[in-house]
Amino acid sequence: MKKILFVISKPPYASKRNAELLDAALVAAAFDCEVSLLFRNDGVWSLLPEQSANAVGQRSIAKMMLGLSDYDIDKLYVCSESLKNRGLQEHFEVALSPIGMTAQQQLMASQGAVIGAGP
Amino acid sequence: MKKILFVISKPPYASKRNAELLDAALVAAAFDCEVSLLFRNDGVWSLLPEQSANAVGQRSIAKMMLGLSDYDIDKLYVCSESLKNRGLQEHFEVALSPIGMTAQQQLMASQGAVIGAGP
Amino acid sequence: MSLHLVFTLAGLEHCQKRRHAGEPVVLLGDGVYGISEAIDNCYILQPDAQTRGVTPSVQAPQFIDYETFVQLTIDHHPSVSWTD
Amino acid sequence: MSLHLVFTLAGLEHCQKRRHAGEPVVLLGDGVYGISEAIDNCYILQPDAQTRGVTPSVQAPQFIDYETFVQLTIDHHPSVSWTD
Amino acid sequence: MKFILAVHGSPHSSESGEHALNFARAALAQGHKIERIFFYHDGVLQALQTQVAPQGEIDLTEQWQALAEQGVELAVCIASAIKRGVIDETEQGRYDKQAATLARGFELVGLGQLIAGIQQSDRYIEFCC
Amino acid sequence: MKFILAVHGSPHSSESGEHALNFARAALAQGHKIERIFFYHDGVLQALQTQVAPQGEIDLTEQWQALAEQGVELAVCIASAIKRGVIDETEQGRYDKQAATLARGFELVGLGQLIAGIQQSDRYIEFCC
Repeated sequence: MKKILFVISKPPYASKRNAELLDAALVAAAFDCEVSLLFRNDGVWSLLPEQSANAVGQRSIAKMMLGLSDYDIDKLYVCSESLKNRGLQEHFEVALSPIGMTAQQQLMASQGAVIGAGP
Repeated sequence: MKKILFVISKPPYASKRNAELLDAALVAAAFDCEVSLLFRNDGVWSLLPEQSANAVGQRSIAKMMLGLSDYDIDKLYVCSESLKNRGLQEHFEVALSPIGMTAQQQLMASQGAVIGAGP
Repeated sequence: MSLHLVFTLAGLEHCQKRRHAGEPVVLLGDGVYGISEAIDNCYILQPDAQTRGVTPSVQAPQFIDYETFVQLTIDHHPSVSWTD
Repeated sequence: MSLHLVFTLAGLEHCQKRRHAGEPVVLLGDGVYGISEAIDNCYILQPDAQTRGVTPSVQAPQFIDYETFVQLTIDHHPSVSWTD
Repeated sequence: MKFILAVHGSPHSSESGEHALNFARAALAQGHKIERIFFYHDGVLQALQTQVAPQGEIDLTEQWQALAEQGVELAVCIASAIKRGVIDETEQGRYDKQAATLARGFELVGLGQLIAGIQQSDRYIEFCC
Repeated sequence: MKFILAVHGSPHSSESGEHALNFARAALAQGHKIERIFFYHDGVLQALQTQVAPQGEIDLTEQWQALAEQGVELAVCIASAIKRGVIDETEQGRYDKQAATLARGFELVGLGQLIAGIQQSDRYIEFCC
């Protein structure tokens, strides 16, 4: 079973990138891959509560996140340092595991593919 | 006479942006505007000597710079701090004036338009 | 007096280095995440903040709509845009 | 052991924070401007360096062509890409 | 007051289109004039006719066209546009391409129109990402 | 060894096309197989037929097509593509657009082809900017 990590490291909305990456994660789960998601750097802004769809009606990333468990995507990680630097709390609407730098290295090194180039 | 400042603040080649901005600067000069150019942040990489056209044959920014004087564009500035941070020297193939932060503030504030959003 | 339009967090950092004290700043797009940095004379575009779930903090800058945004560009000149 | 592909200077900074010591790094695109930072186990894509006028420094990393680049992606796995 | 707006970002990896549209509407509502909106760099992709708005999302192309019908000039930098595949019928013929792709309401112009627009306007506002 | 390459950047504001092309050629020359090149996000703009290469520059579209003629599959994410205006004749008909814009040699595919390609390959390499 192929292990694929999706990295979300940019903020949502300005670009359609994060939403497109989440789409790919859902497809990977449907193809029986072992899917992990890592939020780091400005990608953690995707986790703010109270997001609304934007002016053009683009889907809310927060809402997309809530649907991940329907696809059995439960390996959800967030970089502790990235949260701390931005003054964000470690509790979210979905169950995410905060992890440090070493755990992130190991997570990346154990994958068959890492998708989502970014910071 | 309209004063227009063009800001080059990203590296050349990966994007066509800098070359397109220089094109606009030439046109502004041809339209009798008072044109200034400011290189700052990673835009100063445009000033490295020994650049060659890239693999797809995109024009060398350094070569375009040499043509600026033909259009009477001689208000060429470079951010001293940006050079220093990157270990670059203050001598170039074209005559550029290194200026500090306060001078850059004044330069921007005195313009009719500032073109080239960036860092 | 310049008006600074800040579209990203990296843009905010660069703007702050080169902004004359007192020149107003508008945070828009991903720039609105800079809300918690204590910046004087700072405005934040309300629709962009709302989309992102960015809510006013204690020492919040002023939330503005597009009408006020237009007025700021009239009152201050030139506009300088900052991004990554 | 991961292979890190670094496309920009900001990407290099982020990569360095999360790279396991000893994992190799390839600088390409605007990443080649990172040549002067002393990075262990670092390779630099020669055609991109040449385009930009980036020349070897004293403690230069190894310049490579695409053939070696391909071999690095075979020898190390997975490849992780870093950018702004 | 007369404005010229510049759009530098593409429609799907930037918000520069939305920002410029909303700014233009607000300025017009206040009785100001939008001398021209100039599309430059990847901003020219705003004028690509063949874009299909994702379901549930507002169609930006239609919004631009509505603005054009209010008399706002949508000027697309020809040098930026043709390399990126945004071409009108003249360019289609010149370069022997299979179709024109410039959306109705936009027109291809030279960089001179950016500079002339700045000269004729009181304010230049640039939307980039 | 089998590779799948991903191209995430647009042709004129990134080098991801050049990087992927050169990487693919080098891998093929060494006797490896390129299972697929997958165009995603703004990378789908690499497949826009109407682009006109600036004078003196190499025509990237032709380079891609030469690679396709060597048997490399150029797979364009359909969801990313249609919103950005890269459509084939089927999509042109479905959405009633004035032209198809997908260049010869490329094909529109679902995201499943990215994942299946990764499953069938030994290495996934992503080119982003």
